[in-house]
Amino acid sequence: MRSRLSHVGRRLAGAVGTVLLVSVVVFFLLQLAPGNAADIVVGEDATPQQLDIARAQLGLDRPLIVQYLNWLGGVVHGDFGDSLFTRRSVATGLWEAAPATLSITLLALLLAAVFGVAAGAAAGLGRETWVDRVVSLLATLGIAMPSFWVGLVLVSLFAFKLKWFPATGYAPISDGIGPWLSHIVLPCVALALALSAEVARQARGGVVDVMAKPYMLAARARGANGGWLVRRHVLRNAAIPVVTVFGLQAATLLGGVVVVEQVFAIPGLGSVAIAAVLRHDYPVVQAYVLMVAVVVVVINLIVDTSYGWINPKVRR
Amino acid sequence: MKSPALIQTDTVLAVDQLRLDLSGPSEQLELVQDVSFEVRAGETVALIGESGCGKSLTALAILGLLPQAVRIAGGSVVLAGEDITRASSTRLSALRGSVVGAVFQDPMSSLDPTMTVGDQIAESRRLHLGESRKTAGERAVELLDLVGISNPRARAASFPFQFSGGMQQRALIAAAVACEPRLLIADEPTTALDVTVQAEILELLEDLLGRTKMALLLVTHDLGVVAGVADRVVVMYAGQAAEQAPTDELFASPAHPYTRALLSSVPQVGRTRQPLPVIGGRVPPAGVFPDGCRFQDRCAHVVPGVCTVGPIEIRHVAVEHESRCVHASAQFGSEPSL
Amino acid sequence: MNEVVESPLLTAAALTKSFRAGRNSRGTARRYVRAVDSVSLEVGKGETIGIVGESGSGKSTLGRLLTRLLPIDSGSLLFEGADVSDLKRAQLRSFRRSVQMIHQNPYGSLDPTKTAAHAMTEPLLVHNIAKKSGLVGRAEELAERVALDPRLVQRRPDQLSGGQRQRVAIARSLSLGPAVLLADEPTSALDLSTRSEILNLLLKLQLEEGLAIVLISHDFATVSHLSHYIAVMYLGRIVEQGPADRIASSCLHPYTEALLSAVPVADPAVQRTRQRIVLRGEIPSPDAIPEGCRFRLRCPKAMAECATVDPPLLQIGGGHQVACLLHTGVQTGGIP
Amino acid sequence: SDDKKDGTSSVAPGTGKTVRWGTSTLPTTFDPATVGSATHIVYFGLIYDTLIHTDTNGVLTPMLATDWKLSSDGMSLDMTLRDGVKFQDGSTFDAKAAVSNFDYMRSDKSLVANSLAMVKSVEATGPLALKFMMSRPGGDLPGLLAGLAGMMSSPASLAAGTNATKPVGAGPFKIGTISNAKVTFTYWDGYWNAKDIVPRSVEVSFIADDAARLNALKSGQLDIAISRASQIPEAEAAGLEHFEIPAATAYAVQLNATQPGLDNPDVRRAISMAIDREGINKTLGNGICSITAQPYNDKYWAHDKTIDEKPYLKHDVAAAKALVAKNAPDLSLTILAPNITVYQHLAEVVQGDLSKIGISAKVNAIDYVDLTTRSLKGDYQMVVTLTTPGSPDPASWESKYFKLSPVSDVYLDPKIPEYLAESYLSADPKLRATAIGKATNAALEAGTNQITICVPPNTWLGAAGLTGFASNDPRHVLVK
Amino acid sequence: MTAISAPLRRPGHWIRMPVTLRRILHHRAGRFCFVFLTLLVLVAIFAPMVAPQDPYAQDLVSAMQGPSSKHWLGTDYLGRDVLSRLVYATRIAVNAPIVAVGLAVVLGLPSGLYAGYRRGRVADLMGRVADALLSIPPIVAAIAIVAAVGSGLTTTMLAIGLVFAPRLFRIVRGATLNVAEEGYVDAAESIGSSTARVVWVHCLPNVLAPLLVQISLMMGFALLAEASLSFLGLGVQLPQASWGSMLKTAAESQFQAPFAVLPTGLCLTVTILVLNTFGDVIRDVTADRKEA
Ligand SMILES: Nc1ncnc2c1ncn2[C@@H]1O[C@H](COP(=O)(O)OP(=O)(O)OP(=O)(O)O)[C@@H](O)[C@H]1O
Ligand SMILES: Nc1ncnc2c1ncn2[C@@H]1O[C@H](COP(=O)(O)OP(=O)(O)OP(=O)(O)O)[C@@H](O)[C@H]1O
Ligand SMILES: [Mg+2]
Ligand SMILES: [Mg+2]
Ligand code: NI
Repeated sequence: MRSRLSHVGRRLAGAVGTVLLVSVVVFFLLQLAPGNAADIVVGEDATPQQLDIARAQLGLDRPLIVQYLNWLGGVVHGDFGDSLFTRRSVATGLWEAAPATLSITLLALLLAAVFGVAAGAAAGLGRETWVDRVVSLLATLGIAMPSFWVGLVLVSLFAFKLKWFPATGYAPISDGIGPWLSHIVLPCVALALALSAEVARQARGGVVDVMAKPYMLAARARGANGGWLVRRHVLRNAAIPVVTVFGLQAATLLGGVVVVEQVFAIPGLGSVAIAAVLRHDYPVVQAYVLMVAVVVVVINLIVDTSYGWINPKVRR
Repeated sequence: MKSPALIQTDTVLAVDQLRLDLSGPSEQLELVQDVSFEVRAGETVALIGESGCGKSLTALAILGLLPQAVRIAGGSVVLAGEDITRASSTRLSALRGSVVGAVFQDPMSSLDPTMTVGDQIAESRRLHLGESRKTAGERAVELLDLVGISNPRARAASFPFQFSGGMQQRALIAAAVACEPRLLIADEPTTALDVTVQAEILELLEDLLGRTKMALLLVTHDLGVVAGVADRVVVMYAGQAAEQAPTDELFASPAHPYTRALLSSVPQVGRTRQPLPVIGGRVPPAGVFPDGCRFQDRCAHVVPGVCTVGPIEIRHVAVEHESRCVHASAQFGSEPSL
Repeated sequence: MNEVVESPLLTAAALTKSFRAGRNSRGTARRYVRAVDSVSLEVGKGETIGIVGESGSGKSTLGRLLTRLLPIDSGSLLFEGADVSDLKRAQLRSFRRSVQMIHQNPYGSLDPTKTAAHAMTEPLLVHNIAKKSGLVGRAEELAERVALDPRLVQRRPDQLSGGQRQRVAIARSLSLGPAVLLADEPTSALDLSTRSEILNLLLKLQLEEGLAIVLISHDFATVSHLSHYIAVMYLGRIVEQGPADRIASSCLHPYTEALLSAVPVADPAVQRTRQRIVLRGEIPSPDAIPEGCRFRLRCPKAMAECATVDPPLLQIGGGHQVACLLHTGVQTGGIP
Repeated sequence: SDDKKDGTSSVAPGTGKTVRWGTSTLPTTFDPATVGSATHIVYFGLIYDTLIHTDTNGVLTPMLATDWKLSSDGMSLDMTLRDGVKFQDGSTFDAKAAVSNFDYMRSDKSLVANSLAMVKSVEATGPLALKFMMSRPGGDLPGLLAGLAGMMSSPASLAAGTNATKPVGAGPFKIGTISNAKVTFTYWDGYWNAKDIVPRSVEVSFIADDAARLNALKSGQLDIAISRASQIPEAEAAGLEHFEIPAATAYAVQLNATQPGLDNPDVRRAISMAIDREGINKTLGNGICSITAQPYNDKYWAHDKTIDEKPYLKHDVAAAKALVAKNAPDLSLTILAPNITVYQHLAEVVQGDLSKIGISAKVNAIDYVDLTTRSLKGDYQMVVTLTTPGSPDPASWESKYFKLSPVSDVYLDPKIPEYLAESYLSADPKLRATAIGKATNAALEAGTNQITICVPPNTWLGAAGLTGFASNDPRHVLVK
Repeated sequence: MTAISAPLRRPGHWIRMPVTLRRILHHRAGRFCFVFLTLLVLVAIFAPMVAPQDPYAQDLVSAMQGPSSKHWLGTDYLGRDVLSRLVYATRIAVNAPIVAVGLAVVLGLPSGLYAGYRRGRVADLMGRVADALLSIPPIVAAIAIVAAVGSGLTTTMLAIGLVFAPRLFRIVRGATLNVAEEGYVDAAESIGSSTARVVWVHCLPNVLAPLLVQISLMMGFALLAEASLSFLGLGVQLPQASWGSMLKTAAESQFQAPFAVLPTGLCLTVTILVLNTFGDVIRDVTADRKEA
């Protein structure tokens, strides 16, 4: 038990370290940017004195390291500063945008898990059959299509031709499950496509690998076959590469959502981030990148721990 | 060789003129050919030969678990009176684990890492006897005890990685014999283990065989192991059965030059720092087997025109002793010297 | 007696090496595996020292220490009287020319992207002994020495058989004219018929060139076939050591006895009369070596004292040393 | 127009359906003094009433001020304020409140202080009487007071400094919720001029992507949205309505006349001649972009008809090519454009046109903030963008841009400052237009570096059956 | 066992690459991918000769037209010939991934080899930094970098390369860790080879296979990323066209000109598909070698 706790503790410490590193990277990267936060705040018609005032207000006259530490100090307390543009708290802004993004990514994850695993397992079990070929083709295609294109095709098909779903926007879950779902279905599909394809590929590979393992031979020699074999031996073992893929793809997914949000005009984190990037709203960009990194790190932490659940060897 | 009618009632396994082909996209390779032998109840038969000679494929053929590309191209495999070359795949699954059990070379990777050892041992009882998880689980604990694992109840709930190699192999043996099969096929069960552990496992197998009427088909390349446990030996060379004899007779008077060479090339404790006899040349790989005797390129007694043409038939040397060599004759003991 | 004792080529004294556990073994994190625990060994010119022991007993680690492929934690290693235990990588070059090794796995020990000729002559290139232009000729010479068909030198390893690869590996280690050859399980991955060829080759090389050989194997038969001296390792320690014939005929340590009794003999008559000593229990995990004698938990002859005293390796005459209280009694004092 | 207003008069004030409005930018603050950009005036207008009202053509009418008069020398302005007006927090609008507004507007914190630089003092000369004293003639002041500078907010919120996020004005709508992508405004029933105010609330959604905005309209998530002219065909096909609202903005090429090559007036003229304005209007402008050499459309008060008769709009590739060959062979330029589709397309066309006359150019699409920063620093050769010469006042715009570059002190024509000074003498649009026209003409004569491509109306697309949308302003809109 | 039957090869030094290439060409899909990619490169190099028209010549009057005998694939929003622009855009499709992956290789390969071979504290630190960088989504990182240093194809691709670098680092490190366990690395050390020699002569050729697989996949991803960034307005410099930017504009007007998305979309998708398949083929082909 103690070793397990310390194991988790070590993982956590590692995660915190990673996040700190990200914060350094993010903070100093954006210092490379041309133009100065103060320029942006004061706008077109400002006088030099106004600029100086703005600089002092933003703390830009202090040494970089002090700026970083101040920022980090705030971050630790959940204060990411104020947006240079809206002058609202960055945390509030991101907090408002988070539900939309979370809804889409989580549902996309779910879709990808269900369809990707099912298709991949079917392909792996029926290796070299038509199922395998169809799934492999779709999977490669899914990875090869830019998500914004997929999104636009979905819109023209399901929003305009069939009028099943709205083309844009987001309805919070408080508006009711129906509106919420109908707004996020298309973006989720657009986002999930590439991920399902990746998951399907991994699941297929995992199943094929597992099928070739000596313990499968041993199990079959005991008389196990068909559904019994698949349920008890194949899926469980093939799950490890699939879970890994979820960890690795978490980052890609959170990146992909930026594009999808633009296509579907969803006021999520990605939209906030893009707007902030274009306006050089550094506090927002910093907070966003850091937040996404934290999410990715947490997902990987979860993936790591779920290994234990699947693979008893890591459990202790 | 024998018609089914002649098979003795206590014959558990009769392999007759088995031929296994590799069917590739372009070519057909003959991997195993003309292998015939029997295993009788309570008997231990060893299948020996160098790497790649087809031992494992023969064993897998008996289990109906050949790799996809390999198929039975001829002959029959009669397991407990049933020709499995004609059996359906469901029938085969029903036979595996209940009539025939199997243990493989690498214990670590032969256990499903995500399933407890107990569950894996219980698996065949649940499949074949329809026992509930609980009953089968109880039986698994007993089986673990039987194969000499201390504290079996706790061990049944462990995962394979928590076992040492020897314990893993014990567990696999327990799983293989869970339904009291009539035949146990052990494909190099001790190759991956230390000699001390190998001794334990062999002891365990002998012990199990003593308790039940189970027969054992032991695949190995270790002549020492053969000498210790087998009643009869089948020597394979390049996909064929080269010689077959009771163990003592084989060691005392091998009738095939290959067997002889094999026996003499074993380093022995006590006979130190002397050059060992070697068999020159290499085993011909599948696909380029020469016409005639497959050992001809490496054999000191090759007679051109005799050894090099046509298929060489198995000849009886003595009772239950046969050899695929033109020099082998019924006059026991007159084999040509090396 | 006034004979000049020729100083040994390679002298190891109290070599010790620990690893952080968790990577290879099933230890819990942050524990240490003492893979080699104060091992002393001497290798003389033209001698073969055999090292046997179960898997995980530290044979390979010892081999890697003797060839300085691993840094030594403590203890000393002398080559021709000079201490090489603390030398840095760059200073080891001349030592490397004199002490060479052959690996267990002929499939892994050759770079799959390089030809046999490259493998055999790389040492010459590294040590600036030969020019690039003359390498093919040198490779063919080397091939002759290890009885390898010279036409094979342009092949890559995946086009060679196991025995051929092992010959290439031996040729490579010979190319620098070493004084000591360390062979870590050179035949365990080979078929019976090929194994004899390689053993014969090693024997021939030793007789012709006066090589000293350290032969590591878990196969007692192989080791005793080739060795002048045999050291038996158990959990990182040498528990018995002595001339090969003495160990084979009259070993003293219960572990050696068990090991010997377990070696299968290819003779049914012998096998039937032989009594196998089956050891109790499991090999302890190397990161949790028991107090006292490390063999006591499996030892059929364990006594009460064994639980408290860790027996040192002591001379019992005729160059035979053993670490067992049955034979050395409870004595104090260090290793002689 | 009147008929549309009639259509809505049946609805009681503030009871019409919510108007869902799509935009490509969102205000970053609701404080008119610190917003720093005129593009958000639409939303500000919902909250704040200005002293003076301006229509899309720049015609001034009373709003919170009922009457104003510039002194004959132009150095002071007297203003009478409307009686009975209340701020949204219930406080009364009077001269004192106005003075405190101007104190803030002219302070260091304010970004409109620059444009109010000529105002020396603002005094309450009565409860509802205001007097502006100036340091130079202030003919442009009434116009300024119709913009950000004239937006009156409650003294209490001024004192609290909370206008940025909790604005309190005297307009018809109160601020509701502000989020990243949406701002809501709800009808305030205390508004002094409630007649014709229709929607019960207005929701402004920020959708950056043009296509996504149109998609939102098509699938009914928006009622009305700012759009690109080239999207009109698709919108019409989808049954949407489109509105063209005149605006004091212009597609323009801005040249830095201090750069080698571009310092030659003939080269600048050649560039103007190279631009295929008709082609642009047809493809990108959907035929509704009015082609003129001056940045004002013909309805706008500062528009000078005499300029239209002059040959500044000649499209003559051969002549242009000859001019370039003579004056600046091998000229190669980088065109900066905001990374918004329409400007990028525009820049591409200009690039194509330039290549026809022997000028090789690359387009560098950068974001709007960068572009502004760089252009203010004079760090550019050529910019293709939308200029806003009507804001805050044509004269101040011209005085800023009719220089060789924004960091230069040299005017294109030394007479320009004189003409512009003349435009400050009177508040009369006609007189002012004449003076500004003279400046514009002088710039054009000198080979202007502010080349107008065409003057587009704002294009809005709206749901079918929408009424009451006439002036960039949702307050009269009735959604079906 | 090994391929003992393999005939004696004629003497001469074989390096590994041609063998892999030969195996690829024996593979049906591999042959197709190879031919396709070669063609792509040729088209890129000889774009001026292949393209029927000037890709920049505008003809505002005939904008947004479907295929015709004059414009085989129609015209774009400025009346430019789509086919010619596609042909010219091939240059970017070839260039951009090379720039991106090139940078990733320059950064990731040596560090990965080092960390895999040497381990130790510096290697751990490198691993940590890679982990940190990996937790920033690639697109987000690219956007942030573009925000910092300005847009344009080269910066964008360098940004993508920077984002790929830690991925490549990990792959190389993993492969090197495996290779370093192999006997031949020990053997090379035991003959006294310098670290540099061990790494370059023995480790590098043996991590080449996974590296090539990854490079192939990353090139596909770089194309995809270019398209996504173009969509977000952070792509090529006008009037240049990339497949991504062309697809963006075409997709936006797909209601008026539904045909327009097809040629570009197909070019992009098929190329990415081919790159991915090529990666798979390399993996298969090199895995075969190991098993042999
Ligand atoms: N799945 C397969 N596909 C193709 N060929 C195979 C397959 N399995 C085995 N073979 C070939 O069949 C021959 C016999 O193999 P088999 O595994 O029976 O040998 P073995 O005697 O068990 O050798 P070892 O001692 O190495 O286990 C070999 O030449 C081998 O290459
Ligand atoms: N690099 C390493 N890191 C951690 N532990 C190691 C390492 N190398 C060896 N060990 C551990 O040291 C002990 C001795 O290993 P070593 O390889 O020397 O044994 P061996 O006698 O050669 O065994 P085998 O017969 O299996 O080759 C084992 O417990 C092993 O797990
Ligand atoms: Mg086998
Ligand atoms: Mg070892
Ligand atoms: Ni505990």
